[in-house]
This record gives sequence, structure tokens and C-alpha cells, in this order.
Amino acid sequence: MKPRIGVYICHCGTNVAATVDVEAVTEFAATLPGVVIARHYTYMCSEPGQALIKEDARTLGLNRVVVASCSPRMHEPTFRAASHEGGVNPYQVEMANIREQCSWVHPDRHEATDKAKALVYAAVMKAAHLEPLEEREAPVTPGALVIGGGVAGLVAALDIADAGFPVHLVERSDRLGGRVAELNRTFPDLEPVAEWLPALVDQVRRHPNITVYLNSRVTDITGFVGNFEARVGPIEAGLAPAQIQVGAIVIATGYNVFDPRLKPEFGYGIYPQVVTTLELEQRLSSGDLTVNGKTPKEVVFIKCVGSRDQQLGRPYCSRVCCMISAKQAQLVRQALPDARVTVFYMDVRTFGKRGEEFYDEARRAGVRYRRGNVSEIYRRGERVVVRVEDTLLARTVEHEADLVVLAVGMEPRPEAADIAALLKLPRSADGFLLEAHPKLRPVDTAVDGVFLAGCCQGPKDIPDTVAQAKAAAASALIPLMRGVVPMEAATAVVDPELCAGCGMCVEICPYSAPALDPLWGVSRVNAVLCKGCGACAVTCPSKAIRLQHFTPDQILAQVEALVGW
Amino acid sequence: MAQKPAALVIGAGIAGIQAALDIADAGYPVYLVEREPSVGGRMAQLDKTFPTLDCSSCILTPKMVSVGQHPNIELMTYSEVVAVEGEAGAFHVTIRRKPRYVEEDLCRGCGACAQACRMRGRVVDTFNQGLSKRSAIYVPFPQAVPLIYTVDPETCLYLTRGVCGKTFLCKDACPADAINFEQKERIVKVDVAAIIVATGFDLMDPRTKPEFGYGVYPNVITGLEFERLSSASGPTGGKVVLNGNEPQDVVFIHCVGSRDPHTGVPYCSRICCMYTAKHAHLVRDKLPNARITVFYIDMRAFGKGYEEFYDRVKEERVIYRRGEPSEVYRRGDRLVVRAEDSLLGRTVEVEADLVVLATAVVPRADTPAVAQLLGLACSPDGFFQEAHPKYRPVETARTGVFLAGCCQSPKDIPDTVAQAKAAAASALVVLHQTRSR
Amino acid sequence: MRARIPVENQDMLAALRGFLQRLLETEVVEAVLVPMETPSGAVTPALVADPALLDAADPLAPVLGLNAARAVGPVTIREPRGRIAAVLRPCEYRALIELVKLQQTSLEDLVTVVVDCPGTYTVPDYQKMRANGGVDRSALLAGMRTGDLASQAGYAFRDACQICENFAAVAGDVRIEFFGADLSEGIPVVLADELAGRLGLEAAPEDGRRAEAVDRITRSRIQARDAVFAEMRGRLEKEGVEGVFAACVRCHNCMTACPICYCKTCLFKSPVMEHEPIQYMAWARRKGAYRLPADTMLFHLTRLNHMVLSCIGCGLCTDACPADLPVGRVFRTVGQQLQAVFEYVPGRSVEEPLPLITFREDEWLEMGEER
Amino acid sequence: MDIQQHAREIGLGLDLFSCIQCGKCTGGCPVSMTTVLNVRSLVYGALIGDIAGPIHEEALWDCTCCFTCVERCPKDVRPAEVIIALRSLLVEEGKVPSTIGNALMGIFRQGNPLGYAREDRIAWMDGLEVKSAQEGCETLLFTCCSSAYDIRAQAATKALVRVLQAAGVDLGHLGTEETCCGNEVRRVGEMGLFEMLVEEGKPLLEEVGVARMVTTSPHCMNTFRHEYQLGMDVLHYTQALARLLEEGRLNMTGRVEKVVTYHDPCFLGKQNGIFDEPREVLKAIPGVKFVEMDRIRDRSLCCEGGGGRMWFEGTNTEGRLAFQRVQEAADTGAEILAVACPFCMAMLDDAVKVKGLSERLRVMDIAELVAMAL
Repeated sequence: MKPRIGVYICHCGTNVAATVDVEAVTEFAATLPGVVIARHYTYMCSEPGQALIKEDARTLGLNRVVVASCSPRMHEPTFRAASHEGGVNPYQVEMANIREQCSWVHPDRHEATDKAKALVYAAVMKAAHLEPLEEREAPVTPGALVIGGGVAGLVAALDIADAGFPVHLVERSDRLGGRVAELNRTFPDLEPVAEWLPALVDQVRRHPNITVYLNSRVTDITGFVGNFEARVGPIEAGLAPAQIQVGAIVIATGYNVFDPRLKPEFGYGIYPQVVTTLELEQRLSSGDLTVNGKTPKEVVFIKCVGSRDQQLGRPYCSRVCCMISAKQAQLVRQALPDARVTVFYMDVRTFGKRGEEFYDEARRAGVRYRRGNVSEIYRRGERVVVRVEDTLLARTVEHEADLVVLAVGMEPRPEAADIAALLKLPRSADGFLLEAHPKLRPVDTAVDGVFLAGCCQGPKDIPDTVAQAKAAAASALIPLMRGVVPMEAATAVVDPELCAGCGMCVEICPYSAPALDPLWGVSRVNAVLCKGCGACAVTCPSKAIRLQHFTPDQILAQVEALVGW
Repeated sequence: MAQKPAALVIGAGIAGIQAALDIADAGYPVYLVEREPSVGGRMAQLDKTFPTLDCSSCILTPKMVSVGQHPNIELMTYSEVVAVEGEAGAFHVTIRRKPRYVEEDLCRGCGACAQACRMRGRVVDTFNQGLSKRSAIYVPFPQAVPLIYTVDPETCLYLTRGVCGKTFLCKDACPADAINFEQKERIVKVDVAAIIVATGFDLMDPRTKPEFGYGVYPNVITGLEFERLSSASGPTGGKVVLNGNEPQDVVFIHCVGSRDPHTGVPYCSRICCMYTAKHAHLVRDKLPNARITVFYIDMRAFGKGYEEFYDRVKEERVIYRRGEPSEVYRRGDRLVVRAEDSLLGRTVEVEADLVVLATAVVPRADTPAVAQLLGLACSPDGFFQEAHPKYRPVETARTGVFLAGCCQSPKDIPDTVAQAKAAAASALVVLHQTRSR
Repeated sequence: MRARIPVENQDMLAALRGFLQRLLETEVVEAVLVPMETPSGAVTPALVADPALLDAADPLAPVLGLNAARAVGPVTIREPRGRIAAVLRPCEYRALIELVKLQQTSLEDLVTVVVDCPGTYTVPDYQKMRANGGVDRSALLAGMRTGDLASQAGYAFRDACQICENFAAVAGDVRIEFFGADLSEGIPVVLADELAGRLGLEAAPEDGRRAEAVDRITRSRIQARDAVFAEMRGRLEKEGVEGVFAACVRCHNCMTACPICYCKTCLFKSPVMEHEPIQYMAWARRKGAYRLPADTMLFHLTRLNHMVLSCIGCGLCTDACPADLPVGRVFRTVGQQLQAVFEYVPGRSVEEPLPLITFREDEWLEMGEER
Repeated sequence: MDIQQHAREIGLGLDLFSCIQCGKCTGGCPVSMTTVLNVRSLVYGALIGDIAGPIHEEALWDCTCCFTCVERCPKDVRPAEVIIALRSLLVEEGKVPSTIGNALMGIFRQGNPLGYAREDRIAWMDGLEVKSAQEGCETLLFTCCSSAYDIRAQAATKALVRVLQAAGVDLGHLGTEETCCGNEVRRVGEMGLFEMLVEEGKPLLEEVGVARMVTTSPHCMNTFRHEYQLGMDVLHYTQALARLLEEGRLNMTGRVEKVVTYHDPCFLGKQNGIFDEPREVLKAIPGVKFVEMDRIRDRSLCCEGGGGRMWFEGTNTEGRLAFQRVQEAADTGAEILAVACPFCMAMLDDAVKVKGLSERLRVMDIAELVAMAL
């Protein structure tokens, strides 16, 4: 069919329009071969912007659409959908990135406008060669795998199970409840964990839709959204591994606590007076706060141990330590009314619901907050000395203490890296698992059908963990409830006549989509697994693999337009 | 839509949008009710978002478009829930659809009416925080969903005084003949199995902290006003200019109202530290030579990538000084921010020509009324009370009614989205159970 | 284990032929792939199943007209196949390893016999030598013993051999070692104990001279090689690839001769490079003049792109070039730099993955992700 | 020394533990730019039990007790009270600046800090008829010691009486039994003397049995309202005048053709939220063109007359706030700087003279302006 192309230039507010003369680009686009209409608009992604495309597609009989705006990463689906509604095949839509690749990087208006024209020209040339592709759907295995039996895993499992789907809950240790089970009371209500966690665990254990695998880990995961296959191996040898099929996976592998031995200046492991918040939690549970058989008179809390520390490679805030310290300081005040309790801090981050009030209560209970990041701890007689600059006094002080509590930060669990490797999940700079979009897709991952819950994604407190776990459950429920998942249409295809069977595509593919046919020695691509990344197509020396929607003639037309400009 | 049980989502900010999309994507019908003429809520007013500096409209607009087009979502903008009866699985909801005086199925959003309106350029534009003027017939912002004009009954000459010259300019201008002043409000009744409340938040009026001179000095503005000022789609087209001047000294003040039981806001508003850091970055971006000072008490950069962003902003020559300013006053044609720098242990006066107040997040004024309507409780801070702060953070005392976003307590966008999805999960469980009953 | 192939009458060739015959007679393999002298006097690989015909085998002929790795592929690539032994020069063995990684051949059912190489002559030179008084093999053998290798008077080793520093057999199932060897007690051979047992060979000590001889030759070869690299780099910088390859006649002989270029149909022989007539006109108009065929330079760049990491430096491309272009030198020069980037040595081991298809997690970062 | 404990014992509401060290108190402190006094660091020192560092004994007397710090503290710490508590310790040790000591002695002996004779307390009434409150009256007029003895202030007191009487207010006065209210006494930390004043003054006031008291000074009003627990309505005179205006009882027939601005006293404005009434009265005066300075109401600048500063120069004599204040007033173009407190009158009137602004600006009490318009 003869190309009838509509070109739409987006101002992106002033993001593009401030630098690029959008009117000039529009006029230019209208002169290009095959272009039937060229328009510009403030925000093409807005409803009226999309309406322009739809309307033109219908009334002018467009069969190709070119949108010159931002990176296709965000809005390609938007414009594909809009064009589709106007009757254009979604794969005959091409985007020219005149924001990230043009207006944002070129200050000169004249040059930026010229480049925008070139990019639009290239997109139009490519669009003319685009072929229609059909999207297909794959069925979904009803059921979910939840990895990790802490609060996040428990909550996610319950929501999915309550919505009627079987859940396989895999936990490494011999019990459910995770880190929270190690706590005594929780902030800001000082509620004993025993009052709610066992009930939650019990609910999971008795749920008819949930199968719990204790002492187990996931050793292998294959497949794709809707149809994952996981092998759950018992950690103890001798038991047979289970093979389970699920449609979605929730990762809730939790966190590790920072080992304060990495900050040797605090003398942790040397002085019995120096303990971590987690250890104090156990002491508060047992009721024994004595050090060397004596009741402490001076108790010091030190915050940000292993957090906000670039030197240690942990530049991030662990988000809970301020509240944990406020809680424990209050509990110590209650347990030892005669003891002086001092908290050394850099910033008090009590941001959650009732957080600031809780901090107020801690101070009113007589906890002294002093601003300063403790520099070192050393022994003096039976006590230890905490040496710190009190930044509000602007003076270095030596504070004697009988008990020093280090508020240790959170860090990624090494096991999470194994899961990440199994699923090829990216991790962020801090080592935690990376969400698909930090704002709008906080529990999704780069891998469809795999979701994050709790502290494997980053430090968080229990309410935020539970909310996020439920959020992950919601994301998991969407494919499960729909019963089908859409499949990528722009997949790679192999020409067996050209294929020499070298297997480079097999090696390079991050999704294990191509495989060598053992009989004919040629590669074949499993369209269900293929994400259309194109790594195989560029690797194949014979050009035996063609990525649909990025075929050599399409790309060459684009290149030709650019270099011919 | 009759086959499967439906959900009701009240409020179409990012929380309501996300919750509605998740439920709809899972295959259940959703009624999404929004009081304003457009979906989008507070996020639509923002310029960029921290810590990634994504443009807010760029990431929000597609979601807005999605809720407008989703086959499983029935969008009811400019509408209010007036009664809720029944129980989980079988709520009977009464919705008042306010008259827009514009026929929704005829209006094409061309804007000819607003161009023609006699009140053009005379009505305070609340979306732009009063920094610009609009007409009495309007869309809140160009990317509004749905893109249907609405007659503001408070300012329309015809609706307030009964006459608008000899002829209705807007009616004459409308090429679609969509304007209809005879339109009456409609009452719609729907049955739903689950309800998600996502009514959002207000910002404290800084006039309750008179020492900062807000309302007295035009160059003392709120954070949200700065968002509109900085936004490419805002009244200045993204230029940070006040009265035609670019500020050379910009001072940001944290905790305006927050952490302050005096103002009835004993809690931390959770977002101000980071949005101020973002604002400081934006000022640096737009005014490379400006001197930028941020006064803070505790820097609460707790989220993923936040501390790193704070580090980055400091490296961009933004001076963080510890101390809550005590007052702002005039010296010549400039402002003076007086504060103790508690690390110097000395009172300082910092001259400024723009002061930005990070005002507290407060419950919507009508929270008690909505609470009564829905049979919900409020916590002491005035926000809606969740069933259990730890393991039931989105449920309420009323089974089948869930909370999403800042109506439960202040939170940033990632936490809001997570909580909205969490509410959606809870709603999906109820929908599933209702269906299988 | 190290053993010695017995030699009678100082006839090294006979000793080697005998060794190969033993491989067939003891049914270690069903056939031997070895250079044979054809009745017309050419030396070329042949697959020999009849032990009697091995009398024409000439594994010591100092000539290279075809890289034998290329011949191994078709006979090993898939099952069912026979068990064979392949007699290879080190450069042929390295090409074989690369082809294994590219799934174009297989080491299954294959016994590789790698023979120390003194250097080879081009086919025309070899023919000329044969016609003009023959090839002095004993001089070569003597040179291999001492490390004082020299080409026959009036002739030069192939261009690639002059700069080859990987001439000694260091890998393979059977390694036949001439360097530093006192051949009077037999030809040193390294092979598995089990195979030695089947062939009836006994362990023999090393005389310790090999390393010295190899080292000596290596040093002079590296010196020569680096001089070539320097000269080539200078030319590439000055003239560019297009300058160096300016005289290319687009015969594609280099590609045909290359043991590793394995595509069934080269991109440059496919219709991909055929354009619409109007397109040629457009280019001509834009540039004023347009070189045709259009893909001459792209062909070399693409071949460099595809092959340079795997280039084992056999130099057959140079020999094949009718325009006398230094194809092999360019590949080796560029190859050395690029291989160093990935710390990759082509042909060293099948365990060493091809760099460009190796997925290293830290090379692929998501948005917002950092190393 | 546990300062908080001590503060509780002497009846102060200081709450050290609530403090988050935000510095809002010191930032707002009017004298913090000119002296070493730093109330935030005093609170901190008291909290951690290390007061020696931040304390500077002499500077402690610099505090004007304007209570800006108390009003603005987000956590209800009441920072100024740490200063009062520390002052009280100095008082106990007898470490008091001699001028303050003299004032306290005057109050102890004669009922006024100026040390004038008790009998002279009603000398200002010369030419006026003010009935004795003990005889029964609708409204008790309580004159501040300054209003009673200070010559400039006396004029204002007289004017006020004329105005109230013109409005038909049934006015009474305690006569020579009237004794210092003790507002400043308490704030300089002399808690014993203050208790004594309350013990003696409260029965006296209660015996009079009036329902309403009008004070000339916001300081007196403040302590009567908050620290005496009297069963009567205590009004500042500007409130009384505003009420009379509202009731239509105050008729001004004359005109004051002046540009007038107004200075909010800390004890009236910030501490007691009375901002509008003085302005209403001024704006009601025929002919007055009322203009505002920049720093008004909650942001008003302290005149430095409170907290014992009437009797103590302060550690920094340069750049008094009153100098700055009168300049601000002059810059508005006002001819008259209206005040509603005898301390403000004294401080600002003096500043006008020192700054050589007498030709341009006059400091007048609101009552005087109203009287001019009668």
C-alpha cells in the first residue's frame, strides 16, 4: 500500500518548543515524500494531541504515523494505541526523538531545528518501509510464586491467594515471619509483634491456596510472564526439588543488616558495651539490659551506622533507623528509669504517619537528642567513651556510656543477587533490586510478570513494606485475572537459508529466545520469549536474523535519510 | 459492565488513577469519580518529580489518557459522591454529576468559548495557584482529561447575575453548539462491591504563619506556586521570574507549618525536604548564577535515591543551613530572611528576592464530611484512619472501603502509587470474592 | 606423555607417515585428514581411509594453499560421522578452535595432530622451488633444531609466516615437536598416555632444547611483526582503510580464502546491497561522483567487524589477493589492538568465549542503574 | 543543676525535652544579632546538662521577654523561660546588675521600680477627677508605674482618663495603694518578690470587686491576665477604646490631620494577639491617615523595653532596635508614631531624639491622639 504518512510534532510544553522551531519542522515535514499531513501541538501525548492523530488517520486515510517528540521509551505505546484507534497498524508508527536527542542537548535554536528536521526526515523514510505486524496473546498459568516468607511475602501471598489463585511461598529459613519476627515491639505504637505477626503467619499456613516451602530456595526460573517455570530446591540435600508453573512472581527476599565491624572505630565486637539495634531488640525482649552484670546508667544510641556513608558504598538512608532508635530509646527509658539516654544523630528522619509525634514522645520521655555523627568509641575503665563533635555546641565532647547501641542500616541480601541473576533483573546503584520506574512503577521490574515487595527493592518500614507487598500483589493479579498476556509482535525471525548455525544469537539473547535446531543446525526464534531487543539481529554476521520493525531496509532508509541530509 | 462486580474510586489524582487502572486491567469495571473537571490531581500541577527529575506531565499524561479510554473505566469528572449505603460486596452509591453547562458528547475541547468569554483573563486560575487568569468557561489545563470545557458557576456572568451582555459570547463561538445553560445536575446511582478513597490532600495556607510574610510580600511564595512558576505549561512558561525579574538570591524554608503542633500539624509532611531539594536544583538549572539557600531542621532524604539526590543538589552550590527561619521582612526592595544558623550558633540575615515556603500537607478541608459519608474514622492528625498502621495500612474500619494516597497521610509519589496499588489489591480480593459468591 | 616416533634412515617423512598409518591400523581413527601430494604435484588436504595411500601424505611440505580447518568442518560438523585424525599446522589448529566456537566444526570424534611449523611458502613459490631444484627440507629441519631459521635462498616465507609468533605446536591431542629436537633418536611427540599405549609408544625424556629454540625464533618474529604493525598503523592513519584497500577489485577472494568467514551466503553477495536505480542516481547527484560497486569498502569494514577478533593470522587472504593488498597485515594489526581490548586470544582454547557475544551483566545497565 | 526542674519549681512552663534545636527561637530573637545571647543554645545546654558553655551571665539580662521565641516555637518549648530560670538563679546568688537591683528594691520598698515615694503615685491626677475604686466603680483603671511616675507617660495617662470619662465610663483608681504589677519582676527572675506582689495585690484587687480592669500598659495586662488568676475582665486600654467606639460611646468631633503609623507592643500583640483594636481606634480618628510599617503585628520589631530592659542598658549599646524602629516609622512618611505601651513610649521617644528625627516624627500614645480629636 502506498504510504500515507501523518507527521506530528510535539512541543512538549517548552521542552522542545523553546529550542526547536516546531513550526519550521512541521512545514518541512509536510514536504516529505508520502506525507499527507503535518501538525504540531503543545503536548501530543495529551488527549487532544492523540485525538488529532486519530481524527487525521480516519479522515485522511493515513497508514503510517510519525510522532516527533520524546524518547519512545515512555510514549511509544501511547501513540501506537492512538494510531490503532484511528485504524493504523500500531507497528506502522515511528517516533523521532527530538527532545532527548535534540532540544535537550543542543542550545542553538538554528542547529537544533535543523537536527529535528533531519530526525523527522529519517523517521518518515523509515515509516514508509514499516510493515504491519499483529499482536498476539499467550495464556497465563493461574498461580504465583512468592519468594521470601517475611512480612512482605506473607502479605503478597495472602492477597493473591484471597483473590483465588494458588500461591507457592518459598522461604529459605525454617520459619515464616522474616526479620519482623526478630523484633520485640514496633514503632510508633509500641505494639508487641507477638500480637499480630503470629496471626498473619497462621493465616498463611492455613490458607487453602497457599503452599509453603520452608528451608527451600528457587534454583532455576525459565519462561516468561504468564508462563514461568521454577524449580524449588530444598536446601537440605536428599529431598526432591519441586517443579512449579506460575503466571507471576513476587520477589520479597528482604534485607541484611549492616555489619558494624566494617566501621572499626566503633569497637563493635571488642567492647561488650557496644551492641546493634537488632541485639538490643532481643535484650528488650528478654528484659536483660545489663552489661557485665551491671545495670547501665548511661545509654547512647548512634544513628546512621552503615547508612548515608559514601565511604562504605552505602550512600543511601536506611529509612527506619531513626524510628527504631526513637522506639528503643523510649523502651530503655521505661526499663531503666534512672539511666540517661542520649541519641546522636545527623538528621532526625521521622517522616511516617505518627512519626514526628513519636519523636516528640521520645524526647518528652527524657531522651536527649544531640546532633553529631560519632567519630569513635574507646574504653575508659569499666565504661566506654563516645567521642563526637556536638555540632550544636560546635565542640568535641567525650560522652561516657555503659551501653552503646548502633543503629545499623539495611543492605541488599546476597541471595537477591542470585534471584536477579536467574531472572536477569537489574539492580540499582545501591545494590537493591531496581524497579521499572521509580515513581509510577515502583513494584514492577524490567522483566514482565516479576514484581518486587518490601526491602529487596530498598529500605522501608513495615507499613510501607505491607503497602508495597499488596501493590506487588495487585500487579501480579492483573495478568492472573485477565488470563492472557500480550506478546511482543516485533520479534526476530530467522532465514534458515542464510543461517550458518553459528549460535551467536543463542549466546547473545538475554531472553533465551533463539535455539539451534539440532537436526538442521540452524537457529530458530521462539516468538513467545522474544522481546524484540534486536541483539541477535545485529550479532548475526550473515544477516540471517531479521528483527521485524527494524529490518535492514527500514534502518537503511533511516540512515540514508540522515547521512543524505 | 453488568456481569462483573464493580469498584468505586473516589478521587482521580495519581492514587485514584493508579488504583482504577489496576482494577480495570484485571478485568473489573470501575467507576472513577472526580470532583474537578479533569483527572490528574496534584501531580498534574507539578513540574518535575524528584529524584529522577522526570517531567510530571510526561509521566502522568499517559495514565490520564488511559483512564479516559479504558473500556473498563467509567470516568465521572465534575461529580461528587453524596451517599453510600450497603456493605462490602453490595454498596449502593449515589453520585451527583454537577452541570458543566457544556454537553460532554458535543464539546470538542477547541477552546473557542474560552477565547470568547467576557470574563476572559479575569478569573483567578486556581490550577496555576492564582499566578494567572483564565475565563469563566475553562479547562483546568491543556492536557485535561476529559478535554471538555466547564462553566465556572462562581464567576460566569450569566450564572451569577442572570445576564451576560446581549448575547452569550461563548454559545455564539462554539462550533459544536455544545454549551447549554439549561443543564441541570444529575443524580446517578451505581452498585459497587468495593470502594477506594483517594481524595488527596490540601496544602496549609502559610498565612497561618504570619512571620513569613506570605500574602504581604509578593515574592514570598509556596512550593506549589513555585511548581507552576517552574512548569513549562505554567504562567511564565517555565521561567523563574517574578514581576519580570529573575531572582538572584533564592531562599527556601522547610517545615512551614509541619512538625508544628501550633498550626495543628504535629506531623512531618514527608515530601517537603525532597521537593525543596528539587526546587533548588531547578533554580540552579534555570538561574546558574543565583545564590540558593535552604534552611532546614532535619534533612529527611529517606527514599530510594533521595540521599544521593540531596548530595547532588548540595554539589550544585546549594547552601543548606541548619535553622528554621523566624521571620521574613523587607529591607529596601529586597527581603531579609532572619534565622539562627544553629551550626554557627549565630543569628544570620540572608537577603533574598525570592522566598519559597515548603508548606505543610494537610487533610482536605472536607475530610470530616467525607468520613461521615463513608463511615470512616479519622486519626488525630486529621487524615483518614487505616485499620491497622502496620499490617492493614490501606483498609479501614469499614469492610470493603480502602484508602489510597495522601488522604491517609502525606506521602511522595512512589509511596502513593504503591499504596494505590495496594488498595487495588484489596479491592480485587473483594471483587473476586463477590463474584464467586 | 612425551614419546618419540621412531625414525629410520633419518627419513622424517617416512616416520610421520608410519605414525599416521599406525593411527589407522590400530583403529584409533577411521581416516586421516592430511596434506597429500597430488599426482600433478600440488599439496592439498585429503581425507585418507586407506593406509596404503598415506605414502603420498606430506605433512612437512612447507606450503600453505588452503587452511585445513576449513576442510575439517564439513567432515565433522554433524552426526553421523567417522572418527578422524587431522594433521594441522598451528595456525590451522587455531582456526579450527575458532570454528568450533562458531559451531562450524566439532572436536567430537576428532584427533588433532598439530605439527611444529618452520614457515611456509606460497603455492607459486613452492611450485617454482619444485621446478628449480626442489625444496631443501633438511635445512629447514636443521633450522628448527637450532632456532636459526632461514628461508631457502631466493625465496621468502609467506608474508604471514614472517611475522608469525605462534608457530610451535602447543595444543592438540597429538603434538609433534621438531623445535630443538635431536631427531636421531626419533621425533618427539606429546600425546595422551592411553593413546600412546594403543600406538605402542613409550615415554621418553625431553632433551630441554625446545624452549630455547622456540624462544629464539619467537623473538625475531615478534621483532619483524612489530615493525609490520608499526608500518601498517602508520599507513592506516595516513591513508585510512580506504587508502590501503583502494586497489581492491572486489573479487571477494580474501573472504573465500579466510578459514573463519563461515556465512552460507555473504551479505555482500546477497540482494541487501542492491539498491533502486534511482537511489544510485541520488547518491551520484549528491556527491557528484559515486564509486561503484557501492560496497567495496563496506565489504572490508564488515569483514573486519565480523572476523578481526577471531583472526588467527594465517594470511591466506593476502595470498589470495590478486591486487596484492596487505589484507592479512591489516587484519593482524587491527586484530592485535582489538583482541587486547577484550584480552582475547583467538584459537587458544574452546573455553575462551567469543567476546562480542559474551553477556556480562555489568556491561548492560538499566536506566538509573550504575555499576 | 537541672534547669528544667528549677524552672518547674518557680512556676515556669519550660519544656527542654520537646526541643528539636531548629533555631527558630534564636532566629526570631530581636537582640540575637547584637548580643551573644543565644536562647537555642541555652535550651540545649540546659538539656544536656552543659550550661557553662553557652551561658554568658551579663548577656542573660539582654532578653526583652518579647516572647517571640515562645510564640514561634513549633514544639512549645517556651525557650524564653530558660532565660528567666537562669536569671532567677543569678537573683538567688545576688548576681544582678545594679540598676535592676535598684529597681527591684524600689518595688519592694515603694511599690514602684523608680523608687519614687508611694504617695506620689497619684500626682499625675492633678487637674483630673478620678474617683477611688474602693468606693465602687464600673471600671478600674490600673496605671503602670511608668504611666504614673514618668513625666512623658503621665501625659498619656491623663489623656486616657479624659477620653474614658468623655465616653461616660464609670472609672475608679486604687490610689496610692496601687502597686507595681510585677510583670517585669517575674521576668527578671525575682520570683520571691513577684509572689509577694501577687499575694498583696490580688486581695486588694478582688476587694474592689469590679468586673473590669483597664490597664495603661500591656505588661500589666499580661501578668494580670495570665499570672494573677483574677476573676475579672482585664482589658488593655486600646481594647476598651475600641469597645467604646463600637458601642458608639466615643464621639470624636475634632480632627487630627496627621499621617500616623503604629508600633505593636510585644506584650499586647505577639503575646496576647491584640493587633486590630489599636488600629481600629487610630483609623476612627477623623483626619488621620493611617499607614503601616513593614514589620507589624506578628512580625513587629521589639522596642527593647521589656524583660527588665527598662532598667538595664544591655550588653550592646550600639544600634538599639528602637533606633531602627523609629527610622522605619519615619520612612513610611508618618508624622506620628503611635504607641500603646509606656515602655514603647519611653524607648521610641528617646530614639527619635537620639536619631535627630524630632522634626519629622513624634511619638504619641493612642490615647493622646484620641484626646486630641475629642
